[in-house]
Amino acid sequence: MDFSLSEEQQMLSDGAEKFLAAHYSFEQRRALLSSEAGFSEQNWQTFAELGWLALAVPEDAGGLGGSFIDTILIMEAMGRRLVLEPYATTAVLATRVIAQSRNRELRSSLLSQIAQGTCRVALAHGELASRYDMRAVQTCARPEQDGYLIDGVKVMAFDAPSAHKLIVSASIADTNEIALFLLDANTLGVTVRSYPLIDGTRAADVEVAAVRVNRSSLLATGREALEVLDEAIDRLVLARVAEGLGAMEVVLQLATEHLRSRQQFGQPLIRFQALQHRLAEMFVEIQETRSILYRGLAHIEAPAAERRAAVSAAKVVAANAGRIVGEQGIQLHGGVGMTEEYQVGHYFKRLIALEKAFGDVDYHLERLAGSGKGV
Amino acid sequence: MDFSLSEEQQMLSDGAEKFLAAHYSFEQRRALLSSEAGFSEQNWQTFAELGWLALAVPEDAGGLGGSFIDTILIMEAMGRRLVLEPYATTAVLATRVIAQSRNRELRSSLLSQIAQGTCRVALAHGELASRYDMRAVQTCARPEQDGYLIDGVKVMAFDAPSAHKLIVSASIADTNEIALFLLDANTLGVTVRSYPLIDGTRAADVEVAAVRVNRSSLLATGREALEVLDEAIDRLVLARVAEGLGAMEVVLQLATEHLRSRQQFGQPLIRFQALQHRLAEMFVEIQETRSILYRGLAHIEAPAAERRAAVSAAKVVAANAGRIVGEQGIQLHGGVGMTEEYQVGHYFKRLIALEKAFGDVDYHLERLAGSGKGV
Amino acid sequence: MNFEFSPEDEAFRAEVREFIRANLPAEIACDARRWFNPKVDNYRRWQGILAARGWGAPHWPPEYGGTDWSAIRRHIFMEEIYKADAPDFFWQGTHMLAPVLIAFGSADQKSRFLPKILNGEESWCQGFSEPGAGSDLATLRTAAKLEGDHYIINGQKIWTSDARESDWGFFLVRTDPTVKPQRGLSFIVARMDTPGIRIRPIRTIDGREELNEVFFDNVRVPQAQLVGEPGMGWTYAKYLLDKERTASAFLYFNKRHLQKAKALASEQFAGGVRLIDTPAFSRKVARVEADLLALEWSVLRILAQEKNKYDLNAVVSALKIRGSEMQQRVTELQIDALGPLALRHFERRDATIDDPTWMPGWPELAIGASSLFLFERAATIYGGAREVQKNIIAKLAIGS
Amino acid sequence: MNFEFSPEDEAFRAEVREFIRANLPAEIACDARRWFNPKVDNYRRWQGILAARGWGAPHWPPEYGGTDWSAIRRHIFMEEIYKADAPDFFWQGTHMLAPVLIAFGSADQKSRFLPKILNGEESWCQGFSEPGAGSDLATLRTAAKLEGDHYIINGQKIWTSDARESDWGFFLVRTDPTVKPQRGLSFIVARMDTPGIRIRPIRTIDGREELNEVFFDNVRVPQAQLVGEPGMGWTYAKYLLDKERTASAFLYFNKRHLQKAKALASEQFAGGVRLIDTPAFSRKVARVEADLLALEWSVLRILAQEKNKYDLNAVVSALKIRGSEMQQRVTELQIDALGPLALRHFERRDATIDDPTWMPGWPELAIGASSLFLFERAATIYGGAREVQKNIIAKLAIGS
Repeated sequence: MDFSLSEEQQMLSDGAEKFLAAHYSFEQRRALLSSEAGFSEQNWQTFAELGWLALAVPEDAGGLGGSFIDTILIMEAMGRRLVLEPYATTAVLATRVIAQSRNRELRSSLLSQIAQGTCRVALAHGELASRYDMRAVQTCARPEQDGYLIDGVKVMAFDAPSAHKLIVSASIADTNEIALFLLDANTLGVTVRSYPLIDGTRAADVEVAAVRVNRSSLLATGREALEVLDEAIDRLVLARVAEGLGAMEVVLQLATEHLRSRQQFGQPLIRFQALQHRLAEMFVEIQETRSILYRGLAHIEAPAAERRAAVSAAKVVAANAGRIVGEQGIQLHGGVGMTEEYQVGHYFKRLIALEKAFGDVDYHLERLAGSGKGV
Repeated sequence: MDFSLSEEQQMLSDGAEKFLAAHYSFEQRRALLSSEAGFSEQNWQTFAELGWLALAVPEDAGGLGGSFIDTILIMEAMGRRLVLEPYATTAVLATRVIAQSRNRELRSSLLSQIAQGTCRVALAHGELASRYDMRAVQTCARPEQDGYLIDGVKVMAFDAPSAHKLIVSASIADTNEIALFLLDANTLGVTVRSYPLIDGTRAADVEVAAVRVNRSSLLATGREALEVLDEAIDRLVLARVAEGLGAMEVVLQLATEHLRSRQQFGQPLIRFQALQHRLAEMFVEIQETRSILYRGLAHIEAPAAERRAAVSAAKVVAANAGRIVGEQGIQLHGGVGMTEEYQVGHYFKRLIALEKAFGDVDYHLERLAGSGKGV
Repeated sequence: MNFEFSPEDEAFRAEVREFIRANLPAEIACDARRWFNPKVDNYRRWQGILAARGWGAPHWPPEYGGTDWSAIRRHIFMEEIYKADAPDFFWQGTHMLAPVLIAFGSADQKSRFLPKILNGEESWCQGFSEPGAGSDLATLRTAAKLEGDHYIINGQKIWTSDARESDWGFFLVRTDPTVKPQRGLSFIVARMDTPGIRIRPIRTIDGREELNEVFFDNVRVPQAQLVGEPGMGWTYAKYLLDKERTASAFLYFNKRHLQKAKALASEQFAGGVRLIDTPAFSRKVARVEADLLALEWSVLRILAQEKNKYDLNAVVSALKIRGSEMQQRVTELQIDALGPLALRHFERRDATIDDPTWMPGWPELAIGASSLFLFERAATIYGGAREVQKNIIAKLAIGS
Repeated sequence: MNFEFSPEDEAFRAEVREFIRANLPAEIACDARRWFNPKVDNYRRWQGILAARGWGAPHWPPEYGGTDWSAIRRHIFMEEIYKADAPDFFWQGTHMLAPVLIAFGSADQKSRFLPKILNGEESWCQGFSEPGAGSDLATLRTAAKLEGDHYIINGQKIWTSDARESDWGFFLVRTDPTVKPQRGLSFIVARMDTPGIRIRPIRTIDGREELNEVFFDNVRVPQAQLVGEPGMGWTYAKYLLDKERTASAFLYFNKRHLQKAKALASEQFAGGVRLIDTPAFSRKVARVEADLLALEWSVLRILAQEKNKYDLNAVVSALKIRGSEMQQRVTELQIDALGPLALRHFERRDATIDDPTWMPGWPELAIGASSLFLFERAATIYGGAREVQKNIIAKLAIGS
């Protein structure tokens, strides 16, 4: 057992910190927030040049085939700066779904485009009545000669507004099996209704109205589709635990600095024991989150039941820690912590977004409690 | 709406405080704890003389037919002193079951004996697999000519070791209806296996082996039996919320006194803000417990669904408060709080006993959530 | 002890309910249902409707247009207001300024201001806090210097709600820097369009801009607009804050929003079951509900003037602590009910369900839920932080 | 990064497991399963069995009978010990006194004491705390005055575990009252049957009498029983407390007792369903389990000597805080699983399930569960209160 980074990993992590420190100041980020796209295409290209978009792409598809730890390091660095680019959606989630697909043609063409930064892919699997259950799919795919006719409405497709392609889940008529299709975002009949999320990223409801697709756009189907999706989402969840960890560490720094800089009764607030103890409690939560993240990493290649339990445990611990650290961060700042002009509120909102996406605490507690049961 | 005590209520409450102050010092109580019976027969007789055992006995059965508030006042005073006599079991729970029985003969003879202090009655309704569900009864009553043949094992019958009579629930063979029987504790075939509980009171497992009873010992049956039992237990639960409230108030006093008397870094512990705040948190819990107790009282005569919801809400709030107040009480005392020589630990144990008897928090949360559903 | 509302009170409740049913415009109810605070214009309008019925400020003395309702009736009234998704009173005028004017204002001030507060014609904002002052009013620095018959005000206020939508504001200003800090403050009112007053909105993390900074740059305010005696500002402010003791429980807010959380959980599904029927969520609701019922009865005990063995200020601080926690818990329950849908951010100008671009199926109550959740993170900060309340309890109830 | 145990480590685990299976007497396992602490005699016997295998004190240097296992292997060993319901080491001797003797003791002391600690022949107790001293060792007052070649000890210790069952004790005593408080303490060992030593058991709220007060009334102890240098007692005590950093997580204890809670919940029924299968209880277990898994990996990170950007002492304090909370939560889960049955109090002398008076059907694991729950309320008090740990974190990790 060895918890230290290899030399390459340390370089990757330092490089990410350095790049983001230069390109993600609070002011730079605010400018992106209010821009049309909500992030920077230029940054995206740099991500491609730095190889970050190829980290999870297998070598046989022209990627770096890096260890999942590499991805985690990038995500933690991004969490520290509240990065707005849809990195996790494309480079972790979609990349993994596509890499696991047996559709060789789509796989090789898409993955190389992703790695080069020319294609962003979002997952549109949620529906109004599905909550977090990926099996609850009303969207219907009716088999036709050579293909399918798809109808349905997807909601809360994260980062879909800026995606070139969408992975859409649908239930095959007659068999009721779930299938994953790849759709161009600008296909006729596909309507992407965008909206902002509380953390400044974007999502969309996606209406698919009588859209005809070729059999060749099928990524996976049946039990395999569910397993591929489940495993890819587990990777995403763990990656976003790392993102939350990065964010929490900054919240602790911000709160500490704030308490150092403010005076009351003639001494800095940080001299008050009750406030020190709250910082200490935040520290404990952050330590425990890092530990459960590492445990998740250790089980990410394990058989599904173990992997699911490990990822859900990580999410539960991280979400709980995120709530405590985020709320304390605001409380310790007092009123100014509630304003958009101060950083801490933005961190809190990202932590809430992480908590509620891809399974909240209740969902993951249930999954952990019943983890022997499989997909 | 009026939350103040009437003159008579104030006298009753003051009288109880005064009597118990004289007869329930910590030392007197410790002597009772280690005595054979675990309480004082003499106190019991005094309870009868003071009329406390007749408070809940209807006037038509020779009692005082007092308001339920009177009982609550006595219970709160008893909670302050951690009284060991089985008052609640006999004078609240059993008295109510019997008072609601349509068996006029049993009713009038038993209630007058209870009021006079010559008969203690315990309820033996729990079984190993029943947890808190009064409908889960394996004990079987087989109808025979003129009566029933009863077989079964009851567990955790509170105060049964000192009871003269037992109210035993059984399932009637064939119909599977629940019935409540009154048994003499020394009936041949009835074995009472006593044990102490963590708060110093006593309970027993009761084995009923092929015991023949007359039809005249039937208190209630079927839907009526369940309703009578449910309502009587609700009264008991609320009475014990009052008991817990009394106990919590003393814990706050004890903790305050302790912090006043101990020094650290040259000043009394109570000067430390962090410790003051913990006392303040205990205060809030106690305030809220009194409020929800009053709300429970306001609904104790309401239709069953409302009554059930109100009692369960009271139990949930009180149990949660009891845990917080009790644990903080010990924490604030430090190591000495863990010893039998200090009072606070005894209060904590009583609070835990109250929490786990007649429905824990989970049970009452479920009951509150589904309170429209009836028994 | 008697825990019942009298038949007369119940009849009163029916009367209030019927009045609201007949007079609350649907669009105002809709606005209040979706958002933490209805639009200022809706407040104004609703205040006028209440005033026309004689109910514009029930807590005022009858001679100024108040009613002689008991505390319990005022409670019943508020319950019905919130149950119907009606807006609250135009609070800053009716509940914050007016009691001070009534007690300490001049006859001119009363006749000039009270009627227009009552009927909603003039809107008010409050300016006590200043940057860096926290909950401690003694450190306020905004200065008012008497020159002739005008005060010249210089300084800055912060966290002023609805400053831009208000006609008038009331402020604590330092008129005497030479005496003990609490003695040098005075209570003054000013039109918000007085030259030299500049307002800067503060965008809060919920995405709204209801709070403001108010800057004073040589603002000339007639001496006659000083309320009561100079140097008594601190006393008046304390009087005002003590006036509505039970308001700090936010009881009606909490009840309304618990209902919304339940409504949301009845529309959302998990594993094919209504969320409200799942064991996990229904228990979560029950847990919050039990605490809220306790809080409600804590309020009733104060309203019914229970003889409590503890100091009333300590009891009120306990209300404030639990009330602010409940604000956080009920709004948390709402976003928990919404799950992933809670992440959507809505602006006030956003599409509504009547709008053709609105996506069918989204729950109407989702609008603004996350904003409210975010805003309520401040509930334990504003109006006297939780720590201050604990200090009060420790001192007054426990005698530490 | 590499998160796997090596194949060699896994083989080691198998070896340990097999040894325990073959050598742990059933009655000792049964004792450990039911009770927080097995009987002292069972500790003694098991320590001898481990020592015979060469595993009596893995953390000692090999020349004294230790092994050269890595920290990870010592962890694996402990996991297997607890999984099998074996007793822990005879801890006060092997883990508290011995490291001090090895580092600072004389050659005579080492040869006299270490072998009998290793094989369990002599039992030890610890006496640091004194009434009123809290967690602050600097205020200790028990005095040892040198007269000729003996120290004369007067004073009192408190919270000494198993004092009556111990052959020897080690104590912090004040040998020099004239210097700075930390400098005047010395570390001394004494036979517990030395004239003048009087032991008074303390009955704790769990009903047991394992803790004691130890009184010293002119107790004569040979000068040769002073360990190391006079005046260095505080340093040695700190050395001792720092030695087993990860022990403060109580990881193995917590894992064992979470398993017991689950076992209990599998035997208990609610509404005809196994409690462990009910949504409410299974989530409660999952919540505790997630936190315990995190704690386990926090321990592993320290054992594997992760390069952590934070001060190691702060990281250890975090372990201590969470570890003590977990002790309370896992034991709470046990009584929650038992429901009403948890209220029964058991004495050690009580009937067991093999006893004819035992009621059939009662779960064996109910024995002692409530006592353990009650005892663990002290987990956040003893060994450095939670507040002290937070101070350490604030100072070393946050730099406040």
